Amino acid sequence: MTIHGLLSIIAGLLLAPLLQGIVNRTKAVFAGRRGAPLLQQYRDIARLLRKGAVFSGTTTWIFRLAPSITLACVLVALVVLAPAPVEQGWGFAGDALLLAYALGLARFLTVAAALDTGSSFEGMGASREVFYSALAEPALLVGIAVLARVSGGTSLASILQGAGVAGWVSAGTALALVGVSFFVVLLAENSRVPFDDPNTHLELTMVHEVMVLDSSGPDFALVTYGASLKLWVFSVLFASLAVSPLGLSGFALLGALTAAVLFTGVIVGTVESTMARSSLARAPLLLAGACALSILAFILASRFLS
Amino acid sequence: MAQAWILIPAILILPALLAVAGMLSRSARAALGICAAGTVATGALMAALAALVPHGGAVTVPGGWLRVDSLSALHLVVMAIVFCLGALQAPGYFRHGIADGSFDRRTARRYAGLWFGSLAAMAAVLLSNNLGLMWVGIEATTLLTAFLICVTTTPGSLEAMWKYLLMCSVGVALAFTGTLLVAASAGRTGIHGTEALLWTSLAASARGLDVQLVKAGFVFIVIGYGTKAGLAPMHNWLPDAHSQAPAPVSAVFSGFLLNAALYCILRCLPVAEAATGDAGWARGILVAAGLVSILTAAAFVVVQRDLKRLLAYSSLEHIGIVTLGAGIGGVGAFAAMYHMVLHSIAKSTAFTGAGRLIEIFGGNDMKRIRGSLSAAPLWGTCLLVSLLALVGTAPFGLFFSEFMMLRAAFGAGSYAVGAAFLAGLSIVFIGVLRHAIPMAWAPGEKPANPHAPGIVEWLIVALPLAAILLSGLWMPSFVREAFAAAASVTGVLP
Amino acid sequence: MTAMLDTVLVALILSNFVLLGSSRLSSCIRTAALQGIMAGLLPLATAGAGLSLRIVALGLAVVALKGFVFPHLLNRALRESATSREVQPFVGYTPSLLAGLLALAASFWLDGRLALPTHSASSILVPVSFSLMFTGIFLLVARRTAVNQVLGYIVLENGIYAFSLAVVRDIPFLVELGVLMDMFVAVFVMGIAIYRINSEFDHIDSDRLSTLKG
Amino acid sequence: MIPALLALSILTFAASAPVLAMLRRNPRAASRLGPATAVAGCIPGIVAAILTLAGAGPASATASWSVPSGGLSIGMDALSALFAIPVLIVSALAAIYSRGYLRHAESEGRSTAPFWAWYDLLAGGMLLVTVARNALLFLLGWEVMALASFLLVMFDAHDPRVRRAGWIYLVATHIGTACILGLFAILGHAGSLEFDRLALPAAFPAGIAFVLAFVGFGTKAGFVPLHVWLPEAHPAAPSGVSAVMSGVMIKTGIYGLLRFLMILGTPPAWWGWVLLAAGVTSGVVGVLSALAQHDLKRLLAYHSVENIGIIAIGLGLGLLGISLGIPAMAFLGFAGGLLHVVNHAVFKSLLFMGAGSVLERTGTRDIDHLGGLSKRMPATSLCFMTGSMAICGLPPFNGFLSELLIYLAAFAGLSATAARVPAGSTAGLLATGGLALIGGLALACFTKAFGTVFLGEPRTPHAAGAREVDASMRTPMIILAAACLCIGLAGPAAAPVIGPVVDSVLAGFGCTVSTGTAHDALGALSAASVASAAILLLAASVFAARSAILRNRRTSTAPTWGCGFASPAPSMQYTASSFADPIVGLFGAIVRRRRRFEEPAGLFPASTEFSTDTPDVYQEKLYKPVFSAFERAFSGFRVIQHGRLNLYVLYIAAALFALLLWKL
Repeated sequence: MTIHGLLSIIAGLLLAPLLQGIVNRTKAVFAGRRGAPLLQQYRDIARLLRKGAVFSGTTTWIFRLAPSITLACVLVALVVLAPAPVEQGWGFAGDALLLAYALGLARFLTVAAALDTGSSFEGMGASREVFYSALAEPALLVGIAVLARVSGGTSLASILQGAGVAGWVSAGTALALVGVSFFVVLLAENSRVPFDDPNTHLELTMVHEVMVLDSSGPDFALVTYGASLKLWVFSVLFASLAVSPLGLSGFALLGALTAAVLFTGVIVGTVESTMARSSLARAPLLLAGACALSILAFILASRFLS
Repeated sequence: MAQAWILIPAILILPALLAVAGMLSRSARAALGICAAGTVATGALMAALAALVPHGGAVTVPGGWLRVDSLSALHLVVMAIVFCLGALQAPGYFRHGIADGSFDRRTARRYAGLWFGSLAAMAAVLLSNNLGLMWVGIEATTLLTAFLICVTTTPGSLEAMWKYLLMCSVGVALAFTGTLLVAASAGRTGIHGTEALLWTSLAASARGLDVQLVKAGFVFIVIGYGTKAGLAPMHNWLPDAHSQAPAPVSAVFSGFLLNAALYCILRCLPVAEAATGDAGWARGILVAAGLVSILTAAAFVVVQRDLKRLLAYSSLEHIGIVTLGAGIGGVGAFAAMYHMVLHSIAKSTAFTGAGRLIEIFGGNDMKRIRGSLSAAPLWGTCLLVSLLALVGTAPFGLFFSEFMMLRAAFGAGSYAVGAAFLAGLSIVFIGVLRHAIPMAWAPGEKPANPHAPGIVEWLIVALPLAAILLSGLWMPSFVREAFAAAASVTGVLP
Repeated sequence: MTAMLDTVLVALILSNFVLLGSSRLSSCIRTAALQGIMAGLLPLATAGAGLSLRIVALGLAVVALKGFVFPHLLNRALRESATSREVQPFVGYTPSLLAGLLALAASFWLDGRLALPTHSASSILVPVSFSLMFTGIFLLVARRTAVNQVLGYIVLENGIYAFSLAVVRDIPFLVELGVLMDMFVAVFVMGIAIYRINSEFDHIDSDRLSTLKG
Repeated sequence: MIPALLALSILTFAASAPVLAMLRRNPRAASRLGPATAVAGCIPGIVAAILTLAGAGPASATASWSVPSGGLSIGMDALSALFAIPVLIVSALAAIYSRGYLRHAESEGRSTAPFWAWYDLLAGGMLLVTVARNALLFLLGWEVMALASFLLVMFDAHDPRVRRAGWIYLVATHIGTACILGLFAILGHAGSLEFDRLALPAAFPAGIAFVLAFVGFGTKAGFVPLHVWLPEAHPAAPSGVSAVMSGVMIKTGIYGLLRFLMILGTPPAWWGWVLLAAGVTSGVVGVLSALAQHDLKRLLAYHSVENIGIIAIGLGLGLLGISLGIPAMAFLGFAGGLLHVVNHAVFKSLLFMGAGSVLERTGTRDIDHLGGLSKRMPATSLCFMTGSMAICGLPPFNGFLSELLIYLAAFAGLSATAARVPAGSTAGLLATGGLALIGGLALACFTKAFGTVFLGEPRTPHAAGAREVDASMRTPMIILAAACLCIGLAGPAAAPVIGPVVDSVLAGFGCTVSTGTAHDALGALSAASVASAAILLLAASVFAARSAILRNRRTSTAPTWGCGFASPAPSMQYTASSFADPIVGLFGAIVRRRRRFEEPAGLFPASTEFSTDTPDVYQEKLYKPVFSAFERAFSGFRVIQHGRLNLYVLYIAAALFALLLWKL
């Protein structure tokens, strides 16, 4: 592994909570507030790590184990994805699937932990979580399939790097559509507006936050950090597609990528501020739309390339 | 064994003597005992005769009117088995009738007389080389068995008997016309008088027969004997007679009476084929008749409510299958022989079980027969296993014979025939098991204390079923040769 | 000889029409008996020079059976059943006559079609025998009472008997005897059956014997 | 050597079945001898299969069989071995499991002797199917397998649902067999039925043979819409048998399909498309139907449909790879499909055993009546969770590896020769999208099943009173769960096993792949296993760190946070039906949920009821109408047997005239 790859992983590990801060700050700006400090998330995590924990009497070992495994999964996802745009020959054929399925494992455990509490609210959140992700997964993987079609690669590195300038020249529209689709997936997977409103405190309307109602102390710190990392991972996927037409390499690419990831936070914040949370019934429509976009992108790409 | 022919008249005379003995027996029980012992003895003679028939040759009585070749030898064996199974189950079946007086001495004497009478008549069919004599035998069977249907008189059995009598008489009359036509066709070949009805001489000079006459004759024969064999659409008497007759008689009806009539058609088949230039003219008729029978049976099996009628339609199906196989020829004819033997054994066994279950549960209606496996394990298992065998589940032999037939059909390029055959089999499978499953397993009212089966009854269930099972797994070479030789009598494919 | 034979054959056809058009069962039985006697005489007419004792004996046996024994049996069955008429046949009498005509036409057509190498005694022997067969079958199908159906069967048998005279020069005696025996037993059995049906059901309408179906 | 071992195995099964059947009066002996013979029968076969895969090469032996055109030809090649191993291992484990499972029935005084007799026949039949080299012998094994499994399904036949299930199973299996009979009759036209002599008649359209094979074997495998028997029969059988049927028996359909497609020769592209489409349809319909169920075993049965779909996607890609000339896609597609065969056998039998344990201890299969079992049945719960994650294809378990290979096949179609073969990329997209949707829905379904059954609080007294199952039931589950993990981590070792199998399949289709490039693709398996191990290690370290932190902290126990509600009750938990409701609602066109709801009436409604059930759409909308139409038609046909003698005679006359007119 070269220094670029290593740095990209370290950047993710360190800056992920910052990305959350940027989102929140953007929203505050839109609302005309000063908002929480950019580094608030770091403080939250540190505070949680110092606390003790309260466990529900209903829960079992699954509830205690889940946050750790979830974090491990997201970490592996980060390690697989983060160096891919900057490092030649990183990963292996089909590592995109590892990304998707490691996050799937994380989701399984989060949901199991939520159900372990026996709370009806957490059960509801879990139900929505799996509902959204079941629809997000095809959108994501079909999007990756389009990139594979355009780039001719099978590993994330070859896919993301191969989409580059040549790819944008020949099938730019398709790649743009995939970008949109990825962004929708990002919003859904990270429980952002319009799929979920992370700020609300009405349990009935929440998805991700409601699933972790019973988590506390260090476990909750792991959950929080894991959520930030997950947002980072998806932002990298989106951002790497966005910076690929620039044709950069080396540190320039790394810098541009990091900047783009952080800017993604701004976009997310903007979206959250300008859109309302959509009703439950409309959310699947959006995800289906993302799938449709990916498939359209595929058709376009096929036409452009042949 | 040059003197083997002596057995032939013995087989005809012994039952006649036994019939007299039966009619003079002192009690109902004794009459049934004579039936059982006498049938086994006659059966042993038949089996011995069949064993003595040289491979591919024949045993002929001087004068040439009586003759046994591979085809009739095979039928003789089947007949012996079926009659033995029927006779051995009779004492148990009529036990109640004897007890309550409905099967009194007079009835039993009549039963024994008719039983041996039909045995002799059917043996005559198989043993005769003379088409006229064969016809006489079939007609005699009709008349004798008609009374067996209504041994114990009920309105239903009378009605069934009347229908059977009239339809089969008409059919057999047509068959006689056919026989005459075939005999007439020999006019040009110089075969005269007595010779013209001998199967051997007709077969020997088949190519010289008058084609038009042979064709007409064969059509009459197929329709005529086909009525008796229960081929659709002349089968209508069959379910009535089967459902009304006592179980041992039904067993013989389904197990052999139909085969005997079909045997007559198979006898004429090679003559007709050879006379028409081996172009499949006659085989086409059999294929059509077989298919129509299979499909008709399939339709009726699905919506049947009466257990014995269900078995009767299954017989219609199987007789259709044998006809189809013979019509296809070659491997199909081999499979037809294989199938015929297995079907006869399985169907007799099925009737044995069905008869007892009907008695135990008090009615033919399949809705009344429930949970037979637990209520009467032997008879329940007997019926279930024989039904499974009859619908062609592996590893029972009928599965393999049906598969061979399918292969023969496809091998001959008749894909449509094969497909229709397969469809018919599948419908029957579904139709039969749809009834068999609840009869075997569904919980229902436990019948009052069924009589514990004796050792003979265990044997007449276990032995045939074991034989059918084994037949799918193992076929000794002599059996194989017997089938092959019998099939070759019905002619080979061009 | 041929003229006499033809006369007999025409009489046979006429007897068919009588059977088809008559509703009184007793007259039907009488007609059938007459027909049986004529059929029994046929071999004497066709044999020509080859008339032998055997043929005479056979003819006489047929005459005795069909002309006297059967009618007697059937008459007895009729008396006991207290039925005297075929009240409502499936096919009315006028249509029956038409059908008889049609059957006759069909017989001649079939004869032409088959071109059987037949006996030279008469050119209409084969078609007449066909017409007898058809008439017999028609009676079986179109009549309601069991007695009439047995008559139909007898007519069918007459036809076959006539046909056998036409096509086969000499059937072996034993076979002929067997056929005759069977014929006799068949009708005998049917008579017994009618008797038992009558005592069981109080009627001999065979169409009412239709409880077994499906 | 290898044929001798196989023969020993088959003979053990065949010989012990009648002996066991005769032990009806001696249940104690039967319940000991039954599992012992089953395991003893499996062992030589397993040895033979392992030897074959370990490089002993294909071996076969022939003995003459007296049944015409039959031959006692058995043989073991890589493909057979790959199917025989799961068949035998799962059979052995399920036998041990059933020993404990049946104790309940024994205590009720029921004899298990017939059960064990049929069980041995089932195992023997399945083995025979995988090793037969003669079509007649194959059919024998096939039918014995079908009949034995039918009789096993009927074990609880006093239940009307079981009888119905058995009946549907029998009908379906017979229709399948009919097609296979047709296929064999066509292929065996030349006389011999030995596999190496089977061939299509000249000028016979291969497409018809393909359709026969597809329907015949697909019925056993359970492709939609031929799957209707599966969700009926698998839940109805005793759980050990469900494990065998769902885990391995349906795979014989896949085996047969592959084996006979190889005989049919080079596949045209549309065969691949048919398989691919069937796979995607089966996968999606299967998983959606599973989501809508609240009978645990029925849910698992529908997942078998789903997984068969995934296998079919793999095989479809493989066939397309051959016909479109994309060797990498062919290689990876077959590799993924075949590996998934093994993997599904492991986790599906595990899951059925878990469900069986739950059923045995609680007496109910209704998910919504359960809950909180992870405290009461910890080992079962852990095993079931492992199986759940494996079936969702999640790392570090085995399901991930096989799904990864199928995805790779799709990617190979998408990228390798993208510009030249648009069909390949379309197939790739279809497979990717389908698999992704299936994967997401499967996750939803298994979080639902696992969560509702094992987590939270018990919803009924049945669940509250449950205890852990005994060792004979636990051990097989633990072994299978360990296998899920071990295979998942054994990526580097999997490649040399699966590679030769796929090579032999491709060779069977007359397609050769340069082994280097193709086998390189299997390198992804190693990487995936490494990543899986990394997840495990990372998780362990994180958990250790977290535990270390917590060690010095105060932890306390409190009731679950009820958002301020003071007295939560177990019945207020989210139910499985509610959990799945949004998805089921969204896909209402594919799964029709029926609701029964009594409106509360009056001012003080006494009681009311609400229930849902989800019948199989294909059964309701396709088979039932067709079958009843047939029945009506046949009923109408009964008219010809109206009881009128006159007309019967007319039939004779009419038949005579018809024949005279036709033939003269």
